Amino acid sequence: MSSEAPRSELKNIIESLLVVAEAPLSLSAIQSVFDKDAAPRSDEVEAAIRELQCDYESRSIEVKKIGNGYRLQTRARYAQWIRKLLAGRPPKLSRAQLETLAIIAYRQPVTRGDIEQVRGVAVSPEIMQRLLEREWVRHAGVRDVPGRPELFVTTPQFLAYFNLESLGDLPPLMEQREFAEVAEDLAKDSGLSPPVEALPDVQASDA
Amino acid sequence: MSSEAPRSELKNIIESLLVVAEAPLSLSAIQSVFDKDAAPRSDEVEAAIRELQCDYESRSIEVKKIGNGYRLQTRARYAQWIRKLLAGRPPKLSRAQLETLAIIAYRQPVTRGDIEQVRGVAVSPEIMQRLLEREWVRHAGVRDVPGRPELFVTTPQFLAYFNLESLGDLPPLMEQREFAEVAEDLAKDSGLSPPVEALPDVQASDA
Amino acid sequence: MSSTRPAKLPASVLIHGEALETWPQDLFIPPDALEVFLETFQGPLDLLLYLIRKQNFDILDIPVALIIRQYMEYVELMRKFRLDLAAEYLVMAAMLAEIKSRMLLPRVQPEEVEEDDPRAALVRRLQEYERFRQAAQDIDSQPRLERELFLASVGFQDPEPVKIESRASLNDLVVAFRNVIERSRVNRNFSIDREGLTMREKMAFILRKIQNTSRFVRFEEFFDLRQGRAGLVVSFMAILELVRDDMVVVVQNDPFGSIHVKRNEQ
Repeated sequence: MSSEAPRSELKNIIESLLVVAEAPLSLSAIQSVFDKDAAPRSDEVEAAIRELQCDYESRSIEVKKIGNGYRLQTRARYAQWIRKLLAGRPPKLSRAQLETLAIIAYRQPVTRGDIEQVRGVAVSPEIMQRLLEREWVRHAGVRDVPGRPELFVTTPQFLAYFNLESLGDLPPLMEQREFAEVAEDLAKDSGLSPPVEALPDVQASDA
Repeated sequence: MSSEAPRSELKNIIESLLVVAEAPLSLSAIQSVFDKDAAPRSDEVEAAIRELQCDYESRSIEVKKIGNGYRLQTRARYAQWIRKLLAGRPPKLSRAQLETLAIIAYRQPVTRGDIEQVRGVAVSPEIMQRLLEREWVRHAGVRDVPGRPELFVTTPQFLAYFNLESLGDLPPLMEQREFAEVAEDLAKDSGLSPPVEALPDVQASDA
Repeated sequence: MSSTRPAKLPASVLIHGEALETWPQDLFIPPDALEVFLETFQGPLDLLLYLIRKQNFDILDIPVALIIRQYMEYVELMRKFRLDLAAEYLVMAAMLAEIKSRMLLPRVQPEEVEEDDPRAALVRRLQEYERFRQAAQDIDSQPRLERELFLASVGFQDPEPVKIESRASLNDLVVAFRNVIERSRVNRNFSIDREGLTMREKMAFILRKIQNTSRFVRFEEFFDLRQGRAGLVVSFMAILELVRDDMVVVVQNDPFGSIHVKRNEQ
């Protein structure tokens, strides 16, 4: 945001972040979406959040501080109607939950770090918590590297829910085709002279 | 809602439903969360939604009508900050996917053969697979000709993803000039040498 | 190789039309443009449209002989490199050749021109394709979810929470995984650090990963998606190198089964 942008614009930007965020947003998470020289100070962000809070005074939503993060939530008195809406159709897993579950399913065992590496964003504890509570995912020891990060795998309940006999029944994604594609790129630009004979094997395993 | 509840309360209830719903909510879905004798009429619901729309005028979110439902979404100008928060680039569609989708959207119901006829190339199973997976396209019976080829149509999820209220909101197709119109030009031209003056681009007629 | 500049992967340089603008008008195609070419054109109609538009001809008035000559040169090139891909292009070439020969026959009566003009059918198809090609671009340029627009949602605060079991389908899972993989791939195309991709480093990385265990390690674990498509191949080849040097053992118990790697204990 350019520094001349009006205060209401900062408020709106923060609002737009809060309505798409999957987990509470810290001040620094909010600041991080701005270019370095345009980032608001944390007291400015706090002031804008207070203003939002006021704007929502007469509305059905409110800003809630959880730990050092902020999230938007519906006010308790609207729960009766929302419950009826949700009763008809239970909510889908959120995008973040789905992606996390998918990575665990296809890549298990994985650490939280592995997941973050693929997704490119931090995996919030809430997301893992939901999947653990749902009993689709469980801990499976630690990886034997410094820090001994915990490993996650899917459960028999996961297989049962998705109607899979085994993990081998997960739909294939034809990822391996990539190797063939890449081989060409590499041969062209790396001077590595790839063992061309070795590649057809990989391709052959692309079902 | 008790019938004495003020109008602003109806507005708030609707807002609370919209912020938790994961798909566009129809008027009847909104009405269904009320007790039978307290349910607002559909014109009351519509009026409340219009008021909400006004309230959001200067905010980062807006009400959008998709099919016969309503949803809340962020305004396009906040995408730059939101994308930074969510990390990663937005999913990109290949030209093959987009062209296939366009043919289905404008010409539905169509068979795979129809699509191939227009594009001049085979439709790879992968492309159809992706469109079916995203649920933008679905099977819709077969055409009653020899071979009984399967028909494809677009779905409500297609409208939702591409931010369309209805298929009528699709960008207009380029006009098709009749070959006969220019038959005279053709007759004049030997056809074996380029015309001295290039004719105006047909694309220019696409408003 | 560590000094090599990041390769311009076709996927990242491909903005239809633009990447090709630099090609000389006389149809000389630099060999490395071939891949760009194959990925750029959606088929013979697309290629024809490109040739016509590039020279500012009207679809309805194509200088057929010139276009045919240009088209055939492209097709020849494709045949040289990827014969299998050329089939649809060859059908079109045959059609063009026929049009050309019919054009050389004596002219018909002007009033019958539509039926008899050999270009009519081709022109109709080109026009039809162009309409949808344009529509695809128009659709792509409009704001859509996940790119310009995002669903607004907030948490549901329930003072007496009932347990609501969220749902998901296998299809949701597949789409989510594809998206996430694709996203990480796109990111990589913009930030590949070639320094990290040398074969020696990869081999060292793999050895480190297996040296402290006598167990098998899943093949997939050696691939770091952040390093891009080229990174995947370097990893793959590094494993092949290690196998050749008898440093590691690779096991796959059944065809298409998962592959495991272990250090060679001998």
